[in-house]
Order: sequence, then structure tokens, then C-alpha cells
Amino acid sequence: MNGWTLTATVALGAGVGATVWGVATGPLRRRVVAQNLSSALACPGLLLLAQGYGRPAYIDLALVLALLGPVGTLVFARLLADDLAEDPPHAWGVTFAVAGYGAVVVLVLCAVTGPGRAMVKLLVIGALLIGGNLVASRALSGGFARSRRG
Amino acid sequence: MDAQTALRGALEVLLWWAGLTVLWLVLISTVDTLEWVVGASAALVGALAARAARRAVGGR
Amino acid sequence: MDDPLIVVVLLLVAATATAAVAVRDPVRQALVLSVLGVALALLFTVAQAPDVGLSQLAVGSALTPLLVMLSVRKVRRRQGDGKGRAP
Amino acid sequence: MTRRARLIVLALGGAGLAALLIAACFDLPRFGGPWHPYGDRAVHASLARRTANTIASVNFDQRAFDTVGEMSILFASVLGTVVLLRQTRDEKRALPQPEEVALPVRRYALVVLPVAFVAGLYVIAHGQLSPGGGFQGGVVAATALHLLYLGADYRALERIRPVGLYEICDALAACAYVVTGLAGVLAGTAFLANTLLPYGTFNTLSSGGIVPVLNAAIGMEVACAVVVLLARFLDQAVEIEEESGKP
Repeated sequence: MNGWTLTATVALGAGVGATVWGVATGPLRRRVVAQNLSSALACPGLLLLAQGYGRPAYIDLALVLALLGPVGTLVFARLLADDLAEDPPHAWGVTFAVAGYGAVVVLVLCAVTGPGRAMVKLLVIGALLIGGNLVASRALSGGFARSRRG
Repeated sequence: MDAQTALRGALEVLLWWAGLTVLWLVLISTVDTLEWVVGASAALVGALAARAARRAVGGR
Repeated sequence: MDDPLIVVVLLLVAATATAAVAVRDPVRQALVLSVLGVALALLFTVAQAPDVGLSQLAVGSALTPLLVMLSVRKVRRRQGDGKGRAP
Repeated sequence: MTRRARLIVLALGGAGLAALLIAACFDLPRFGGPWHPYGDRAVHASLARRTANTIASVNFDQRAFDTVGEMSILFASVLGTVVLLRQTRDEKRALPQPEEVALPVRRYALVVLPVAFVAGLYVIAHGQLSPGGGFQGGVVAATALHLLYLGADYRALERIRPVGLYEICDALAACAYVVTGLAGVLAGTAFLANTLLPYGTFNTLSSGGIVPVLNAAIGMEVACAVVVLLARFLDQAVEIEEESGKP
């Protein structure tokens, strides 16, 4: 067990643990935010694990999660638009905090990796993750004006 | 479709193709000729999908 | 070697899976299910099975929620007029 | 048989199964141990065929026949969905309504769609080198297309998704897998034997003999199958209504 996996243990236990609590209890608006944050918290955890195990190939998992995690949230934002319109979520503070955590993890890993294509790959994953989660948050708080049938 | 539209469409596909080929080269670990060929073909399919998607959304 | 990490992620999976069973409304269940997918992917990663983790991520993060939510929408549309819910 | 007798039989059977499972547990290799009888042999065989990812070697070389079964299960289940969710005689199709989507969400969908699609192709193509493979990459690529439904509306998705074409591609990819297997028989070895192609250089795109070919076939099969599956669900959820005007 090294520093990377130790950080991942703490971050995953506290972060994803909190989102599990958030998604299992409370009103719908809190649950969708927790679902969005679960992928935003797990993806940096996967990057830390890839670094901790010394296996660059594991980064592909973080790539797929950064791409599809926000898509999953868009599914809920799109198909629950009517329910969320009555009671829209407002959780920008915690969303930006989690996005900042992802940015810090990506930047630290970039500094460790050093310049090269591997660093660009990390930056691409970071951009997809943070951009995706912010857009998904936007979609949750009124991204779909009206949802009749389409 | 007039000449200008066709030109703009071709330019759009070309830009996406270049961008997605660079993305492919970033994702892979070791670069060789076959990687270039496969990456460029995949990027071309992606670029055509990007243009088709934009037209499907815009052309309404 | 990485036992604390495996224990933490196992507890996460156990808690999420229990929540997925305990929650009764299909919509909220789909939300828990999507978090369960992420937790399972983490478990497979710490158990050094990234291929399985990648399958879990690919299926669990977007595809399963989409299938469940589309089914929910179909059912709601059928009940729509009777219950006064937006179609 | 009374309820009580059934419960006794169930308890006896359950107790027997539990005893056997507990006995088997004591003979298992230790958790996380460095040695495993099957794992060592699988890694050895995979390295002999110059496949960097042992899982891909197990799926598409050592146990390629199992993958035929898995592929048929997916194919058959999608076929079942197509039959079950068809438009019945008392149903009609309503034109899907356009959706007003916030601009950042729409732009995100249009940018991420090709990126996710290419990432899916990358996962398919590098199945024998890094974690991933036909199934994972196929699902990612198919999900990417549906960003057009999430970021715009169903009409936009229908424009770039001719379902009939995807159904044909699904069948063709499934055939390609079996034909690759039969080619082994014609070459004088066995069904799906990895002897047709040169093994190539370790850790390159062309290594592993027929593993990349089968990987690509599975990737195409899964991507098309997921698109067809979701098309049926979307049709039911968005378009198909009962004839009486009631949705």
C-alpha cells in the first residue's frame, strides 16, 4: 500500500460513501445530484489507483467513466425533467468543490507523469470529467425546458 | 447543396478528422504505422458521425 | 497487500446493493443502481480485474439507467391520463 | 406434498449445498495469493501467442467457443426484444415532439458524441493490448450515438440511425465471427483455432493471430445489437401509442 492507494482509499471511502448515503435517502433533487457526484468522485479515484498500482492501462477505466458518467446523469435529467422542474436541485457549491477535487488530482498526476502524451491523456480525461459534470449539473437544474414526448 | 455548403461541410469533416486523429494518438501508448492507419480510419468515421449529428440537430 | 482498500470498496458495494433493494420506487432504484455500477467497477479494479470493471462501467453507467428510465416513461404514459401526471 | 414437507425438503437440500460450499471454500487458493493453477497456465498460453492482455486471449483464443455462446445469447435476446416490442395492430406511431434543450447541454452532446465514439473504437481495437475489448468498446460506441437523443430529441437520433442497417450489420458481424471460426476448420485445424494468422510482434495492434479479428467482429455485433435494442425501447417510450388516442 502506497500513498496513492491510501489517498484513493480515503477519497473513495468518504466521497463515494457520502454519495451512496445521498442517493439512498432524501428528496429526488438530492438523489440526482448525488448520482452525478458519484461518477465525479470515482473517476479521480480510478486515476489514483492506476498510479498507485503502476499500471497506466487502468487509466482507460477513468476515460470511460469520464465519458459515460455524465451521460448517465443526462439520462436522468432528460427523463425526469418534469419531476425536477417542480423541485430543481441547487447544489452548485458541492458540485464545484468536487470538480476542484478532480482538477487537483489530475494536475498532481500530470506533475508526476511529466510532459508527454500520457500527460495530455490525463488532461483530456480531466477536461471531459469536469466539463461533463458541470454540464450534467446544468442539465439537472432546468436544462430541458419542457419534456412532452420527444 | 451549393458549392459553398459542400466546402464548409468538407472543412468541418476535415477539422474533426484531424482533431480525432490527434485524440487517438494521445490515447495509445506506442505509435507505429498500423496505429496511424487504424486511428485515421476510426477518426474519419467519428468525423462523419460528428457532421451527421450536427446536421441532424441543425437541419430542422 | 491492499486489504484496507478492498475492505472499504466491499463495504461500499454492500451498502449500495442493500440500498438498491431497500428503495422501492423504480426511478429512485435506477439512481441507486447507477451508483452501484460505479461501486462495482471500483471493486473489480481493486481486485485487479480491469476488463470486468470496464464492462461494468460501460453497461452500468449509462445503458442500464436509460433502459430502466425508458420503461418507466412508457408505463407512466400509459397511466398518464388517469393519474393526472404529465404525459 | 404439504407445505411443511416441502419446507423440510428445501431445508435438507439447502443444508447439503451449504455444507458442500463450505467444504469447497477450505480448498480454495488463498485470496490475492501469488499462485493460481489456471491463471498461470492461461498467462503462459497467452504469452506464447503474443497476446498482451491475457483476458482477451482467454475470451477470443483459449475459450473462443464460449464467446460464440455469449454472442448468440446477446443476438437471441435482442431478437426477442425486437419481436416483443414491435408495433401491434391496435397501436399507432405519433411523431415525436421537438425538445427545447439548454444550449450548453446541446453543445456538450455534439462535442462528446464523436469523442466517445472514437474512444469506443479505441477500446475495441486495443482489446488484446489493454483492458477492454469488443464488448466494452461496442457498448461505449453505441451509447455515444444516443447522446443525440439526450442532447437534442428523438427525431435527430432517427436521422442518423437507420435501424434496418444496424440490424443487418448485427447479423453480418455475428456471421463474421462464425466464418472466422470455420476458416480454421477449412485450413485443416479446428473450429476457432488460432492458427490462421501470424502471431505478430508482442504488444502491437496486429499481435495475437485471430484475436483482433474476433474482437472487431464482437465489437461490431455488440454496438449494433445495443443500438437495435435501444431503438425498440425508444420507439415504445416515445413514439408508439394505443389507437384510441390514449397514450
